[in-house]
Amino acid sequence: MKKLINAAENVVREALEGMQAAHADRIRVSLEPFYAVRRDAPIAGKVGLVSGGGSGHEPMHSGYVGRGMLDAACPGEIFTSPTPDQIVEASQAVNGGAGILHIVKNYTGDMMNFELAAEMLRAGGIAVETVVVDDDVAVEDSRYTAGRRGVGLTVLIEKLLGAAAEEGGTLADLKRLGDFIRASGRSMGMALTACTVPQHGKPSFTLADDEMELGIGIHGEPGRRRAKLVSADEVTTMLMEPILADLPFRKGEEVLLFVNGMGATPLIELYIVYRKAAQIASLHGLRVIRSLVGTYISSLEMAGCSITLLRLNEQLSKLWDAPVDTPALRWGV
Amino acid sequence: MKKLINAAENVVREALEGMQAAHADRIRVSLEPFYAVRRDAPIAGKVGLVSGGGSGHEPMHSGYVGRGMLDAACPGEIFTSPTPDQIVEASQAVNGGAGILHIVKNYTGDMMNFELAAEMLRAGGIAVETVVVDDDVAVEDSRYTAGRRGVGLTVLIEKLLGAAAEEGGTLADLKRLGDFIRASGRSMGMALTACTVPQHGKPSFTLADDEMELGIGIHGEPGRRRAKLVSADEVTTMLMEPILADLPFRKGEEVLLFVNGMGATPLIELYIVYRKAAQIASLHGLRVIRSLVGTYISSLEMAGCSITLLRLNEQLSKLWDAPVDTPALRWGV
Amino acid sequence: MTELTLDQARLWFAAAGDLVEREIARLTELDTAIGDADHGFNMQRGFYAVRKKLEVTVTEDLGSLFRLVGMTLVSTVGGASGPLYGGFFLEMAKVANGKAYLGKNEICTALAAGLNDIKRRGKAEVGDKTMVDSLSPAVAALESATELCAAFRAAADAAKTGAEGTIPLEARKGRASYLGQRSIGHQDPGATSSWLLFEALASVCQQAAEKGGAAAGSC
Amino acid sequence: MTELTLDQARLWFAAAGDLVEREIARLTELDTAIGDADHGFNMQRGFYAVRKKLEVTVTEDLGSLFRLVGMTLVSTVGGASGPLYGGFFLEMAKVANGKAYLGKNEICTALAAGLNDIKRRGKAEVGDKTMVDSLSPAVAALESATELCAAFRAAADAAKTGAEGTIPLEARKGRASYLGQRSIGHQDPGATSSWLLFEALASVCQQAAEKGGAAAGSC
Ligand SMILES: Nc1ncnc2c1ncn2[C@@H]1O[C@H](COP(=O)(O)OP(=O)(O)O)[C@@H](O)[C@H]1O
Ligand SMILES: Nc1ncnc2c1ncn2[C@@H]1O[C@H](COP(=O)(O)OP(=O)(O)O)[C@@H](O)[C@H]1O
Ligand SMILES: [Mg+2]
Ligand SMILES: [Mg+2]
Ligand SMILES: [Mg+2]
Ligand SMILES: [Mg+2]
Repeated sequence: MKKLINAAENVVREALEGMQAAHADRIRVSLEPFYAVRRDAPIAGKVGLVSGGGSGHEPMHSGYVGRGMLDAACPGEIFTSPTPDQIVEASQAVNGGAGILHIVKNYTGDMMNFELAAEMLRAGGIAVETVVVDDDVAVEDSRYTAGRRGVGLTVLIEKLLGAAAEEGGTLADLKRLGDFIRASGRSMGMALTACTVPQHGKPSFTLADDEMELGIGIHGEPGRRRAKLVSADEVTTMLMEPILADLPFRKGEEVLLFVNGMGATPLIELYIVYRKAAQIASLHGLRVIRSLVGTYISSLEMAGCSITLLRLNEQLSKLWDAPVDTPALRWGV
Repeated sequence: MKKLINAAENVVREALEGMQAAHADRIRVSLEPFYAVRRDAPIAGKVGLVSGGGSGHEPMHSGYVGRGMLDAACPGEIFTSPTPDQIVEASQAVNGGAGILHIVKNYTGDMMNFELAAEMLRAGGIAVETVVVDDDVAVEDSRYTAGRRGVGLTVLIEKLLGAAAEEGGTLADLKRLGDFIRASGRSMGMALTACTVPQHGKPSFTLADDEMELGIGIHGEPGRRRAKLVSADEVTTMLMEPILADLPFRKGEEVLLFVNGMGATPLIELYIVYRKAAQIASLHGLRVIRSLVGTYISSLEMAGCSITLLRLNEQLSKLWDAPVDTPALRWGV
Repeated sequence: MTELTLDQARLWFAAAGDLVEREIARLTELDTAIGDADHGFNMQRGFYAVRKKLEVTVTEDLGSLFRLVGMTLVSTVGGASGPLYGGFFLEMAKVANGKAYLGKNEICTALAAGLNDIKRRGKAEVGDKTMVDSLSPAVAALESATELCAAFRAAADAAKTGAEGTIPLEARKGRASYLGQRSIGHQDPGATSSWLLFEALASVCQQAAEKGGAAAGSC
Repeated sequence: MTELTLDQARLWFAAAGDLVEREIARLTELDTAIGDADHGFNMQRGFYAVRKKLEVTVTEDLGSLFRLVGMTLVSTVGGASGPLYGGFFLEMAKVANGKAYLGKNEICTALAAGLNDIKRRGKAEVGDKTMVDSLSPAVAALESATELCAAFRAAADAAKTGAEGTIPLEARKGRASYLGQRSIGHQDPGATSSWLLFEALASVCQQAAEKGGAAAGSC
């Protein structure tokens, strides 16, 4: 394990301290318990958007705290869901009286911890709604299982709902919109290498030089299957086809295409993937009218990528373009 | 070598095609020869800012093309300076009649190719000035050698001069300002792992699990010396001390602190480095009033980081805050 | 031994903490294979917090002891196991409310209530390759002996068998379910930590019995 | 052979292209140790472009041939070696302007002019651990023989010795200078490719002489 860290058990705290130092103009960080809120929170009359999950996915979620996106983020330990107290305290800190919206990736741990927190908040008289993200087509959807993972779509949902909240959307509006976006986006990911949880100190799996994992999530876990490493174009096809077929995306639709790096994959490679993904989308009859390329939801230093496709409409395109001012996503302000 | 690429010799072209597809709203890409210009170029009466260098440093430079930053970028092959024709054509494409400013990192190849291009452009009646970047304190400065490398400061110079050009600075203004910034910033970098030039297919060096390279540049080369891998705090100290001593930075000065990832180092680690760097700066009596944390000038998939410190004044702070709208750096618009 | 006293219950959590501490690596390895490599540290963090809390807190009855343990786990573990184990002890606390000791029947009721809470929260059944696969047979095995220590021993053994029995299963719940068939062939980390909890309980009872036996000559 | 004709000069570039192609790996390895691992590909790209250009271009004289080669290298190689080798042939072109062949003295003048351009552009002297360390002794060695093929052979040998002589040097110019003392112990990639260029020249001359010898019985 080669990492720029001090002690493994201090990684999350020290990174938060670094974020606080670097972004004091945008966010305030609490270390006891861990959470980050936008500097001007709470905003009276605005729904408070709260997300969170294990650390190790940076810039998600703390990097998305700020105007036009999240009001608060609750980072757990590396790959470990936050605890209910973090969520409760963060939610209270951003409660502007219009209710709290939790954006939760569909992992058993995240779901249960946010659910406990929501119960406690409601008991304290705060209205809470939850939008679940479960966009990973690699996992079969079934009511007998834990269902699908929340992956790349999370970033897009946080941006879009953040914009809608900024524009004065009510808790009910945002819940409805969130569920609509949830139903409009799909993702799939792959890995060239594993990653190493600092406290564990060993890679989460090993791959030969000519192997890849297809259908991975964002927690360093092996994917649905191991396959021979093929060219970027072929990899892109293997990710795009299940995505296109699943929703399904239909000819003539307008979409946002998001090519995401898993942590260690350089941008130059992501653009090679984007190139092919855009070609495939356009052959499929889609119009790619918005794009995002970069490392926005990561799995520590895993090499690999994921692709997310989101069906847009006029409202969503506008919300995407709306100002956002966070450490990791900034435009329009 | 595990990379998301097709053929090694097509990496630069395909990545440019991907950039064109993803950012058609901001940039126009030429494939013959390779360059990228902002979509609205040339802008009459505005000095055209042109930079370039080998590929493999993404998002630099093509990711910095757009309003408030570069007018054009010329990417060479991986780690290979662009040729004069690329630079000439790109410069001509963004010539708004107010002259062209070349921003050149101080590598023999970059210097000579830009110089040849400048001569050709001048022969064609275009006024050209050059700002050289050579901020790497790891290399001793001497008139008997090639001098210092241009590294992290390049990103900051491109942003600041871009803003000044947007505000109507003349060629002479920009040249003067560029030289001033050049004299106000210093950098140093380190690596945890090497990187692999796709066509070569093998890592540029090998490090044991407990080793690091100190004083690296951005071309996968070994550094000034190999050392035992130590904690993030110690690494940060080893980078900060030479930087502080070199300019030197003095008590009471205001600075921008830029912690950069070399490609494969995740953001969570960069924030741990930032935390310590900010502490050291503040112990040194500096006031860190602006920050940048992320992978902005990379060396393919090398793991490691660099730190850049830039002395600010009121003008520079304002230029830093001015709107910028490029694929990789966006705010204020 | 015929009942679980406040002191013995405290010893149970101390023993569980020791066992978890010793088995961090094993739990983490199991979670690396089919999860996200954090179960060992999650359990360690939780039971370490419990130990620290108990050191400075006087609990008047078993209800408040279990409540303290449950709350501490909920607020320090995170992940899936935090709410599940937390809920387990919070549910036991309800049964143990106001009581300085629990007889065997009450213990069975409390543990069964805890198990039910996990099944409800996790929507998991036996066979889903989760902690339910060791907890459920453990609770059932309590009935197999009338004497308390023997019942705990039977429960621990059943938990162990249950945990090992997860190896051939395909996961339907939790993180391992994302692997589909690739989850087959690996033992579930949560089922393994559940077994450790019962193992700690059995060993504390055993030691108390031996001490008691030395003193009183009978279990 | 007493002069370098247009045809032989074309054969020179073909032979140089072949040699570079064969030695890509070696040049790249050398550049990996003290540079950025691209010199082999830079040279290959340049000489491949030269080959393609020559296939479709009629050159009237040696001046336009060298100019074409120089321009092609400048516009396809990039890096440090592009302007340096490009300038080298552009400078030779000036001397060869309008000439269908060059006698030995003219060749010496042309090559010396090329070398001087590299030294001027690169601000490099012998001992800086660059291509100058093989080019400079090569040009000097041309004087050691009056016969052209012998002079080229002597130059190629001197270039080889010069290239090998860079091994113990500490680089003062180019990328390798960033390594400081760590550049010691490695052969300079550019000095090595310069040797290949002279090697190609010597072998083309040799082959022409052998053919000529078969036809005319003398060199
Ligand atoms: N739905 C569920 N019902 C019961 N137990 C579950 C469920 N989901 C996960 N578990 C248990 O939790 C264990 C994993 O715990 P842990 O690694 O701490 O959390 P996470 O999976 O969030 O990283 C699994 O091995 C399994 O026994
Ligand atoms: N200032 C200089 N003068 C002469 N030759 C130089 C100079 N700088 C570099 N070189 C030569 O160029 C070679 C490197 O070429 P190449 O790898 O193609 O370019 P780059 O260094 O830009 O990657 C070096 O090995 C050296 O021989
Ligand atoms: Mg976890
Ligand atoms: Mg190069
Ligand atoms: Mg886990
Ligand atoms: Mg090179």
